[in-house]
Amino acid sequence: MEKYYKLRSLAVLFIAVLMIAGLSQDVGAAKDNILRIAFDSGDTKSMDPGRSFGTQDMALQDMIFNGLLRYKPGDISVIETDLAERYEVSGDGMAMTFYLRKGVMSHPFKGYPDGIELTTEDIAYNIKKNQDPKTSTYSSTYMNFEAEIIDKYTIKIKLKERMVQPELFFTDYRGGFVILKKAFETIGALRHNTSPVGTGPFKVDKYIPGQKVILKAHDKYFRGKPKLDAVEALFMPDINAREFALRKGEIDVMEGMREQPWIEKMKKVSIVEIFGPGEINHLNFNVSRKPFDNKKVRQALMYATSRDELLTFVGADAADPMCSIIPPFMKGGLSCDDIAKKGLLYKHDIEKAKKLLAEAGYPNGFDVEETITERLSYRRSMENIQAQWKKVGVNIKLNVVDHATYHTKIRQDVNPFTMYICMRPNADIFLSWFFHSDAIVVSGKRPVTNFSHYTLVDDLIIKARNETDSAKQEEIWRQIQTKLLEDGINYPMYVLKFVFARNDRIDWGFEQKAVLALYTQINEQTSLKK
Amino acid sequence: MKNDILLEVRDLHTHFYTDEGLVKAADGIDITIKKGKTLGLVGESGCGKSVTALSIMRLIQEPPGKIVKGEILFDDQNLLKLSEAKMRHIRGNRISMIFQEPMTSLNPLLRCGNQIAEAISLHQGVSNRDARAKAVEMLQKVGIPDPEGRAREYPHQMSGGMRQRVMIAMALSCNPELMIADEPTTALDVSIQAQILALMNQLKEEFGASILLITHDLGVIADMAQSVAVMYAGKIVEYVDVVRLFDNPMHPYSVGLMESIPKMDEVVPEDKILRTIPGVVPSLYNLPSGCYFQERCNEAFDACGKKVPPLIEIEPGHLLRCWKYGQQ
Amino acid sequence: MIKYSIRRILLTIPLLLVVLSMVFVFVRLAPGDPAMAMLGQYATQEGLDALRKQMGLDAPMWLQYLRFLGDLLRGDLGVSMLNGVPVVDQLRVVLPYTLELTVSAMVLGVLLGVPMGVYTALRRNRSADYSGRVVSLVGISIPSFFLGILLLYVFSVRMDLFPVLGAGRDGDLGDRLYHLVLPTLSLGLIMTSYIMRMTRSSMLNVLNEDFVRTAKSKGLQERIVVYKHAFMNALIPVVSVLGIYFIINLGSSIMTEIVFSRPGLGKLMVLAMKQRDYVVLQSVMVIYATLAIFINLFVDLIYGLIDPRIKYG
Amino acid sequence: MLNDLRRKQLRVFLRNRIAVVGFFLTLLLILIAFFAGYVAPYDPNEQNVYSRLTSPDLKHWFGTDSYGRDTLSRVIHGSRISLAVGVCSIIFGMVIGSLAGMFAAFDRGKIGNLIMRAVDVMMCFPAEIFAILFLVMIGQGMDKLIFAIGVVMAPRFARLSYGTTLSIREREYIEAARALGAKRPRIVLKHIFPNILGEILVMCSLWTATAIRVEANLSFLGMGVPPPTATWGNMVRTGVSQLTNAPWLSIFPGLAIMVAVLAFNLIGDGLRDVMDPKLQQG
Repeated sequence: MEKYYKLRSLAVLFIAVLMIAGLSQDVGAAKDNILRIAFDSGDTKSMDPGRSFGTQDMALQDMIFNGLLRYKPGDISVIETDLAERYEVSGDGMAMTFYLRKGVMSHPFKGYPDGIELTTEDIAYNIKKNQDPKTSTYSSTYMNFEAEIIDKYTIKIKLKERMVQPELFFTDYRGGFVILKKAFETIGALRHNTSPVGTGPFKVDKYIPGQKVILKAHDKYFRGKPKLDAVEALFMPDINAREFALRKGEIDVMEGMREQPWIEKMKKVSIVEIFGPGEINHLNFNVSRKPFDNKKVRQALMYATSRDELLTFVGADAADPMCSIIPPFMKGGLSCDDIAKKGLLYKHDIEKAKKLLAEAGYPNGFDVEETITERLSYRRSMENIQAQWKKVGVNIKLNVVDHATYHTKIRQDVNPFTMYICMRPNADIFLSWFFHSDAIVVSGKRPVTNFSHYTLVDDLIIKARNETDSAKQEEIWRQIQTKLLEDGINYPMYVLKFVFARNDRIDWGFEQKAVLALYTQINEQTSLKK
Repeated sequence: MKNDILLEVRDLHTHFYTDEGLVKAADGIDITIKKGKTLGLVGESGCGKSVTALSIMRLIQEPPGKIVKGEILFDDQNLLKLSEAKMRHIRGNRISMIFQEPMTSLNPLLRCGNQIAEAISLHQGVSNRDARAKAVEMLQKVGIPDPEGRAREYPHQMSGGMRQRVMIAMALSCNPELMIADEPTTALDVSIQAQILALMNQLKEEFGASILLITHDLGVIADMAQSVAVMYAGKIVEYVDVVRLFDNPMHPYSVGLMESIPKMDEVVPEDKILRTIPGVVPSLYNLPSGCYFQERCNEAFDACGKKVPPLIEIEPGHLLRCWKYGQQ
Repeated sequence: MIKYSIRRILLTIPLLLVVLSMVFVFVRLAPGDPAMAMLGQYATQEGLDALRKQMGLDAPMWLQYLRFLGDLLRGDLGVSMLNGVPVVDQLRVVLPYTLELTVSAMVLGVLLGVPMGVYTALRRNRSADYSGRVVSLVGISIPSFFLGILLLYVFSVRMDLFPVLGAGRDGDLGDRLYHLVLPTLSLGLIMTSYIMRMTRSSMLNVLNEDFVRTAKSKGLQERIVVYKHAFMNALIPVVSVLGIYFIINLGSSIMTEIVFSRPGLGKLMVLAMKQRDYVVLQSVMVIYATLAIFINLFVDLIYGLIDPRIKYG
Repeated sequence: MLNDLRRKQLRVFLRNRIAVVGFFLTLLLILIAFFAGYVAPYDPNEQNVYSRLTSPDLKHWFGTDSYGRDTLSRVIHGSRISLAVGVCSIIFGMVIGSLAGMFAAFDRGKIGNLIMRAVDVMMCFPAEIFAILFLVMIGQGMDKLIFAIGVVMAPRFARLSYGTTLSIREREYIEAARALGAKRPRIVLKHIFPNILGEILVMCSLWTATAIRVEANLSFLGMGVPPPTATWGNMVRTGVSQLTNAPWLSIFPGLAIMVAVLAFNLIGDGLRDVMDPKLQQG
């Protein structure tokens, strides 16, 4: 019986300890000079610029690395120099010369407590690394470059084939981020994934897998010492946890939900930042697959889709309508008004859709199986389309897979139509990756993302790429888009903007208008109010 | 005369309230146990013997059981009126009990010595060490070899006979005036049975205790008891000393019981098989009106179906519940 | 006892081996391409092939299996397919969180469940017993994530009493405990229900045992009968199922870690599952199974210690 | 005699008020699931942009989700998945598990031993982990979920039937049947199976509760039946993100899971009381 009383008192003690532990804590994080940002992701895949594609990866790289050039912080419409002091493009557009800034020091690393100076040798090494499929995800693009070191601070980069805006591949974006040869070789590729060495305003201090990366200010940053002491990047794939954490002041800024109700809710308790340019959500019909080989079926489904309804779902704040694959703010883009003038708007019209289906031999519609990712931005829209098409008798059976599997599957050509959300730097890349026959998934010469198996604009794409007169070039790009819509190949729905919520302590140091890589940038100007 | 009576049970009614209905397990029991003597309580399984024993100990589980009526006079005090604390002082101290199942009646987690010592230190107020010494002494008394070593063993390390000896040692450890033995040998091998019974007899003499011996085995009664109460369906049907019962059983049920014992000194003819009592014990949920035994009784007549016969003394010291003898 | 222990310990070895093989086979048979998961939407065919080779995915299955076992023997669980972090390092970080959560939930379950089970058994068929039975039935019926969400909603969102995020600062015990309260409650209350039910029925069984009657016939006080004789015996079956309960607890902790956004094995596993990180996935599964096996071993050894029938068997 | 026993058991069951509540609850759930199409006020997948995230009112008793779908209708249709997966996987698990267990108990040779060792191994994993292991391998979907959970539950049935069969095996009438030259399958089906059926049925209802919970857990982790099919676990999972402004999205399906699991547990408890006379006596 003694034992029993002992047990009971132990239980009471246990609860008491928990309670006291609970009450003695002050809620919320300490008000230190550390910015805490939470990403919609379970972890970073890699902080190596050659090996990344998640938003969280690029947001981290943006703090750690620099490019030769950069998009002006918070504004992609302006390209300015970064590591390069200045640069020249040759008259024929087939070579670029970069002149490096002198005295750019890297983060300290093993054996080099003061870091090392960046030279053109590093730039050349970067290009080589980016060309190797073993070390880079972007090898097919960088294959086109060849580096020639002139001196320690001057490097000439030649193109093998003509390219539209080749300098874009040397900006602070993906493969454009510069790593240091010596550091990469010293610490090894593997460790470089999680403790990379760059020249940016922040250096990786500690990486805790599945939890966070702690970045400390890089005192010798060439633009000056950052105002923040450190940045903690937390991986919190659960929107709820992020939201709670923000409300309780445990974090300062979080990746939000790209949806109107959430935005409105959060506007009441925090500052919501919505910025572009965003990603284009579009459907690509697979013309090699029955019944989508029938133009009337494709057009019918375009009529059956209400862009307005899709937009209402996402919400006015988070999305803008898109009527053509190249957005109007990009060279060669078309606005909805332009499309309307051409009469290619495919304005929602169920009767017309039914009529077209009947003409095509499907008066009662048909059933179709479709694979979709579980990622909400895709799934939400796909489920809405599922509900819309049901009204014309087209039943979509959805197989939901995780996002990585989705990318595998769509490249195996499983889908009769494919939803894709992305941004590309220019019209040439958009068009050639999605509609050039070389890029056809599985069977193409260099398979990329031509899910529609469309082959009829190859000539036009090449013609535009080789056109040196930029007005004529844009005209050809517009011509391609018109043809795509006429043939009912691609149905652009909307541009999905980026949503972050934050507290009022943050002063970014610049205005976040449009960021290409889809995250709130944090740099040396960023500070926290006390 | 009165002074030699140790325990007197008067009109004891113990009922069980079950899902199936009311069960009158003890339905007006009257028994008397004299000092230093052994009373045998016989009857088929389920006739209420154990309930009577447990009622005396006041160990009936409540609910569903309840002692609804009666008196149990032990040393001139009515046990049913005692407080629980006072009753505890009697249990294990002045009245102790030995159970049927030696395999399960000992706590498997405690050493045998401790289980005996527990009662000793409780009732005799001695130190733990003395209690343990006494326990070893008791183990020796019940004929356990190496009592020191055995005291440190756990029940599962002992045989059934050994365990029953431990139970007896436990029961006798506080010099009780009354020992209730509920089928103490049923679960044991025949050879061990005899040893245990002999032991009980010997110790009874030594300690001067009385025994209430519950059994369905008339052979055991013949060896141990001075008087016998025959029980049937919750009632005593015959109460008499052992000699008279064996020589001249009067109640048809007792007669039946007697005839079902194989007699060693008689040669059973080939064509004559052992006699049994026909029929089954009536369900206690659904007793017949009148004499409970009537359905199995080959001497039953009209009166038996009408009223339960009373227990009457048909000759000095011989009580009987049967219309055949006690007809008014 | 020693013989029993050795036998019991030796038995776990083939068990572990089979578990390991099973995990390996299952994970290898899974669809989805880790190389694709790693390279993402810009992957090229050459890139994929090169990466597969680098990760050893092009080797025949049996070779991969031998490598897997060999590495395990050397305590090398490989590196994450996604970011090259050694899995051992990742596990070292998350394992303590999962352990502190599951163990504290178990402790809470025992400390609350056992006394409540005894109490309701002693008050059989009275109102305390009935309400205890209903509450514990609800307890074993409520999914851990739902209980977690309710606790989170009430105590963190509405009442603002507890934090919502993570597991607290390293090295700050108070903070760690503070973050542990709600997750422990959401797992521990479920464990309490299980243990309480088991204790109650075990206690009821024991109270009907002959030796309890024997103890009463000795004139022992009710409390001593209940706690010294009945309770200790009733505890044995309870202890013997603690291993099974711990496995249930371990399974539920996955959801709890997700709800409370706590680092831990479960969170790591779900992430690895989504990213097709086979190395991490198989390691986490191996750890879960190993944990379960060792907890069972531990429970069995304890069981042997308290039950003399095994100790001196 | 047997009939008497059954009638007595039925009486005991009916006297157990908690169990009767469970029985009617289950019956209600099954009816709702069966007639979901008639009971549900709306089409569970019909979206309505203009009534999104409305809180519970007379039109939508359980509110609507961020697609404007009626939560009540989705909860009602979700019962189909939960019950179907729970019941089917248990039937599947019971059949393969008890057969394997009975066989192992009867065989006691190498194969039987192997089966029981395999059972030990499978019992090492938490149910969710083991199911995930399977789902990772075979992919997602309702049929696969039933298969995975069935396999997860099978070892329990195997252990149960192994134990019971072993104890029955030695009884006289089996010996007698064997002496009469009955073949093994016949013995198993004719003599052993009917004898262990009672115990198996009790555990069936308790383990259906477990299976429903496991299904909900898997759904919650995103490994269940894929959307837009409404499943309770899925609904909680997506609803959690709106916990602060639309708690009904996660609370109602969560409650539904709890009630369903509870109902089966109640029945199982009641049945166990009926089967175990020791516990119900007194």
